[in-house]
Amino acid sequence: MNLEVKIGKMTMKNPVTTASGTFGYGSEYAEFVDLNLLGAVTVKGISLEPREGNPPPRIYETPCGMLNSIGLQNVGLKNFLDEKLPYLKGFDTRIIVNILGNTIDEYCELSSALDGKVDAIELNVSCPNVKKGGVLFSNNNDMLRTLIKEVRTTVKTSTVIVKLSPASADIVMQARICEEVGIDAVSMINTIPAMAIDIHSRRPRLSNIIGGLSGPAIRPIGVRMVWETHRAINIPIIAMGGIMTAEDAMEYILAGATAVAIGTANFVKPTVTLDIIEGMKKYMLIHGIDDINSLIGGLIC
Amino acid sequence: MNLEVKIGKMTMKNPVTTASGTFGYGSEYAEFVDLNLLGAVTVKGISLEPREGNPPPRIYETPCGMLNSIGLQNVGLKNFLDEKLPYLKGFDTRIIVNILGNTIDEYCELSSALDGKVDAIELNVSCPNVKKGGVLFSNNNDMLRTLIKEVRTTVKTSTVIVKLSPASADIVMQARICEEVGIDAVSMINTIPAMAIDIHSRRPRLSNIIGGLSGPAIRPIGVRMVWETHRAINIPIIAMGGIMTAEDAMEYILAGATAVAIGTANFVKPTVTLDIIEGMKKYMLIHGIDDINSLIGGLIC
Amino acid sequence: MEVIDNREITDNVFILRLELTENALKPEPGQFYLLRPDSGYDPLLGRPFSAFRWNNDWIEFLIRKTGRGTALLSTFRPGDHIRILGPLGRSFPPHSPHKTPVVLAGGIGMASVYSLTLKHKAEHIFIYGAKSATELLLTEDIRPRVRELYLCTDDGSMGFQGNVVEFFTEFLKKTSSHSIVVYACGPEKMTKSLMEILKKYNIESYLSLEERMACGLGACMGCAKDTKTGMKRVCMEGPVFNIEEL
Amino acid sequence: MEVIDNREITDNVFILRLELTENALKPEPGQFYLLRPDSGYDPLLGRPFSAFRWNNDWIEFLIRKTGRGTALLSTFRPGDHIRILGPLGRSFPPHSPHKTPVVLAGGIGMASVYSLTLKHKAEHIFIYGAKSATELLLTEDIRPRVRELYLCTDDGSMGFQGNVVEFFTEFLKKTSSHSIVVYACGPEKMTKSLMEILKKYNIESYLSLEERMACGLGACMGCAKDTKTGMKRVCMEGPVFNIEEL
Ligand SMILES: Cc1cc2nc3c(=O)[nH]c(=O)nc-3n(C[C@H](O)[C@H](O)[C@H](O)COP(=O)(O)OP(=O)(O)OC[C@H]3O[C@@H](n4cnc5c(N)ncnc54)[C@H](O)[C@@H]3O)c2cc1C
Ligand SMILES: Cc1cc2nc3c(=O)[nH]c(=O)nc-3n(C[C@H](O)[C@H](O)[C@H](O)COP(=O)(O)OP(=O)(O)OC[C@H]3O[C@@H](n4cnc5c(N)ncnc54)[C@H](O)[C@@H]3O)c2cc1C
Ligand SMILES: Cc1cc2nc3c(=O)[nH]c(=O)nc-3n(C[C@H](O)[C@H](O)[C@H](O)COP(=O)(O)O)c2cc1C
Ligand SMILES: Cc1cc2nc3c(=O)[nH]c(=O)nc-3n(C[C@H](O)[C@H](O)[C@H](O)COP(=O)(O)O)c2cc1C
Ligand code: FES
Ligand code: FES
Repeated sequence: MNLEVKIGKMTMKNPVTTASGTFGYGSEYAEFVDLNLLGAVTVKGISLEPREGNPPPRIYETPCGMLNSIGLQNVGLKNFLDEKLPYLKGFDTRIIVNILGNTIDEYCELSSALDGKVDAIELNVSCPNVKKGGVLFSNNNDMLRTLIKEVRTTVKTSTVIVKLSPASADIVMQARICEEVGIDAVSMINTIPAMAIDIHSRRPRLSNIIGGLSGPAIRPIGVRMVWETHRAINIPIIAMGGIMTAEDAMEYILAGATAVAIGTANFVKPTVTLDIIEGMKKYMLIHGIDDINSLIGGLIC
Repeated sequence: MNLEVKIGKMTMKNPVTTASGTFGYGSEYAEFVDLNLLGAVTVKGISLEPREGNPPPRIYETPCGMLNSIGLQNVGLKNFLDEKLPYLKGFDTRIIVNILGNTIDEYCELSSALDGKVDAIELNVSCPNVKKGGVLFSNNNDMLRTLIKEVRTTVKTSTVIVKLSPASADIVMQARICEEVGIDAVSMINTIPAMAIDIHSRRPRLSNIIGGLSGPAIRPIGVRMVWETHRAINIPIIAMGGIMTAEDAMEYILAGATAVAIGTANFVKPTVTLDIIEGMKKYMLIHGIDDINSLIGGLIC
Repeated sequence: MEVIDNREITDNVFILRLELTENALKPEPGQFYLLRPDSGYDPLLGRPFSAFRWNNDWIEFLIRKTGRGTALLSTFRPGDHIRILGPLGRSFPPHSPHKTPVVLAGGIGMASVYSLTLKHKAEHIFIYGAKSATELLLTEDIRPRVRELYLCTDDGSMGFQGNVVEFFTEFLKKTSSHSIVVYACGPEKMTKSLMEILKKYNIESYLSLEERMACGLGACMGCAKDTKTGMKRVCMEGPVFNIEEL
Repeated sequence: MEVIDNREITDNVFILRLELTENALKPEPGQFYLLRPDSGYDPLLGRPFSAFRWNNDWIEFLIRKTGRGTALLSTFRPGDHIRILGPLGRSFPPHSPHKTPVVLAGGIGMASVYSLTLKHKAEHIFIYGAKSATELLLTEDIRPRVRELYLCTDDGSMGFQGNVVEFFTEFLKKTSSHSIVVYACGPEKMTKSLMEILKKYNIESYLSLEERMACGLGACMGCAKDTKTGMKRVCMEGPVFNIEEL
């Protein structure tokens, strides 16, 4: 039974990775998950300098979902390279590093510092471009194109993934831009901007007012976006958004994903990634599937 | 204690109405809900001719939500005027009629046939424009502007509401267009395009493949959109999307809604609209609020 | 309503007994209820189940675990609360005294037609099929209530080897098609092949159909089935349809 | 884990006893667990609760109903299953033998510090406050385990009239601030005003703080609190913080 999939130049032993920001730098879950068994570990978004993130409260639970406004707190590039990366290198798994910047230059500096050292670089483009008055890169197709072109030119060895936002005007169009520019793969969906209010204090539940919605609540939206995108592009998709079980993962694969990332589910059950890999094998066994790749985009309609 | 609110020329005795498509034509729920107690009844979307809708299956449950692809099955204008409307006129409540067309002409014909006979006309603009190759009116700001301008000119007496789609590129911009054109109010959010797959048969869960996601899962997205829209426009907002309780309704009002519509919650508990009205009164009592209007957009941040 | 009792009768099937309030309307055979847990939004919608057995104090549902909703219902215990809405939909119409009522039950479809035997004792010919003997439920309870009981299993582990429709085809060879009225409920496959035969012989028949539901009240149009006269709502114009409409 | 027992002790507070598997790690005072129902996604995330009491076979949590999650937990009955993750976080460090340990518990914060009295029998001065007498829980259980027990109520219905911090301020007048070490847990308001005094008198103290949590494992950065040395995770660097960090 073959579970191996390819994302750009990166071969994953199975299609399961973790969603950035939900699995720390891997070590936090090592007590529960043998990292060697994962297709890849995707780490929390890294910036050039360490970031403190938003003031608390940063999370709030909503029906079958959660809001977060962590504000991209992270240890910064230097600490990542010195401490987190060597730890991860000790495992037989792929390493995907999610990066974020305030400017195109920052993304390029991060990319070139990581290039060749990690298997893949995933660009979180749902970040404000400080040179353009804080408009999110993902909110403007031209800005997005310029950014990813520059990074594409910078990175020589590692696989380049662009993480798309469901809040962008047209996620399918953005995936097309990625393909045109020569990006290896897209990942989707990032969280959906959302908010909640404490009606008694009349204050927002998050100090940042708006946060990102994740969890099973958003899965049907993610599946639809992956399906629409898969029909429009030929580069692989890493799918995420509310995957809690192997069934959910298979749903995304049938919709067109080559790999899947597990996010919020890690909080609900720390061993969930391994359960999902086992569940996928079982599904393949029951349905007599030899190669997971034969299921990608296998929706009949 | 004042619960009365104004939406354009229409005065509602309280801010609670029903979401189009979830309350039939009122009579279906009359066994459970004294319609006289509602601020308004909003009926299933009406087209010029009766429509059969999509083949089954048309609904599917998802985590804290549901997908529907009813395909706008309805009795058509004539039957509505002859049978449904006289029934509703027997109650002391406002009548909001949701309408849908394939062309601008159809919207205008419907509007002029209903004008003066009903309190408000709500335009469902998430419909394909057959003259423009089936692009949804809500997916193109120019098409939307032309449509609502024409309807605005046509309607002389009834209040005109435009129902906005969360799938449009920029819902806040569309609300601004509505205000510019002289529309009385906007309602939001319509369902979010989404899908689900039966992984064993590999077929979509809905015959239409894509359906609209509603229910508590989408509430945090709706609240965020209402809040962003409220800060951008001065016309009233009728809010909907996952309202299950009076607390949820208050959340939308604090975010900027003048009235709220209850949709999927009717399926979960047929008497929910009345529970919500009572709950809102209780909230006002506890917090010493005399006039619900003083809470609109009352989020402190 | 409060759960009074919840009994597994096989690995997969359980009988859930709920208290009925004093003034609660009683169902007619073929009608159904929407059931959902009293709290939380996951699962969100009620699930439809046929009224299986009832008296003045309680009502029972015969439920097969097929997914999340039914699995959850199977865990409810006495004292727990379940929200119920019903009775809903159209019931099986009474049969004319000149005709013999023949009941066809496939699998868990038995839940829907079982109550016909309560109202009209020992009048019915009851043909009941399942995959194997272990899935033929409550047969000794049904036997004394019906005139004739025929059991069918796909694997031949009990009664006739073959499905209900195959048995019925044989049965028809010895029966005048105008002397019977058929009441049937079973999986979609069974209903489809059964309909062909019923139409061919022009037999008066009433079939209970299934469709996913949201409101149960005719408001959402979610449960539509295509019929000769257009889309019909299973929750309002059904679940029992006269075969002439189909 | 299986629920062994669930007892309401007031209208609003219950003690949930869960089975512990044989090899389960035992908690230290101040550590906590994430608890969530074993099925469904609503509620989605675990809720943090302090280890209240435990032995080799079971662990108890003292829980106040404040919202949906706790209301749901209050309905669990023996035989039901709850998913638990823990023990998590840092515990209260042991006190130096030269100092008298003083415990300050406000409201349900008692759950977190109660277990200190199990490890170090009859050594602690225990100051425990709540709104009124009915909300002072298990006082007769605590009394024999501590050296001195002082009760405070906002309404004066039992013990000192006023809150724990007011009592402690009085208490300090008769005590050398260098001879004590403080362990405290209570609502945010109490912690805030307490911190001022503790800092003013430079008292060695350990405070248990609260923040909403998702992972409980230091991975999501959701439970951050601003400290002197930057954002710290309540689930990893806390919930017990040395006041010098705050
Ligand atoms: C009028 C009516 C009466 C019924 N009476 C009974 C009864 O007495 N006993 C009984 O065990 N079952 C009965 N059913 C079927 C029962 O409603 C479904 O098995 C149940 O809703 C499945 O819920 P779930 O959450 O466990 O499954 P899900 O996880 O929602 O789905 C599991 C599988 O069941 C299918 N399914 C879901 N909902 C329905 C539905 N409404 N109708 C048919 N298939 C569905 C799904 O497509 C899926 O393949 C009846 C259905 C109808 C429409
Ligand atoms: C380390 C730690 C230990 C705790 N120990 C106990 C204990 O032993 N016994 C006990 O009764 N409670 C304890 N709590 C508080 C408990 O976690 C919350 O009361 C619970 O999570 C509320 O869940 P809910 O779903 O009922 O409330 P929700 O409906 O989620 O919210 C109700 C209210 O509680 C607040 N709240 C939600 N989550 C938290 C949280 N994690 N911390 C503080 N406030 C919150 C919300 O802001 C809201 O105002 C502890 C909290 C922490 C962080
Ligand atoms: C607490 C939290 C932190 C996150 N941090 C990041 C991040 O740093 N970079 C990023 O690209 N996405 C981040 N995400 C988004 C996830 O990677 C993922 O796209 C999203 O949560 C949807 O998947 P899920 O529903 O399985 O969680 C974060 C999500 C959560 C819940
Ligand atoms: C079954 C169903 C049918 C609907 N039909 C219509 C419709 O005809 N016209 C319309 O504008 N919106 C329709 N909607 C959208 C609702 O009016 C509402 O905008 C949406 O469901 C969000 O609210 P909720 O989460 O409270 O259900 C329908 C929704 C559902 C669930
Ligand atoms: S379930 Fe809503 S119309 Fe039948
Ligand atoms: S709860 Fe996730 S870091 Fe503390």
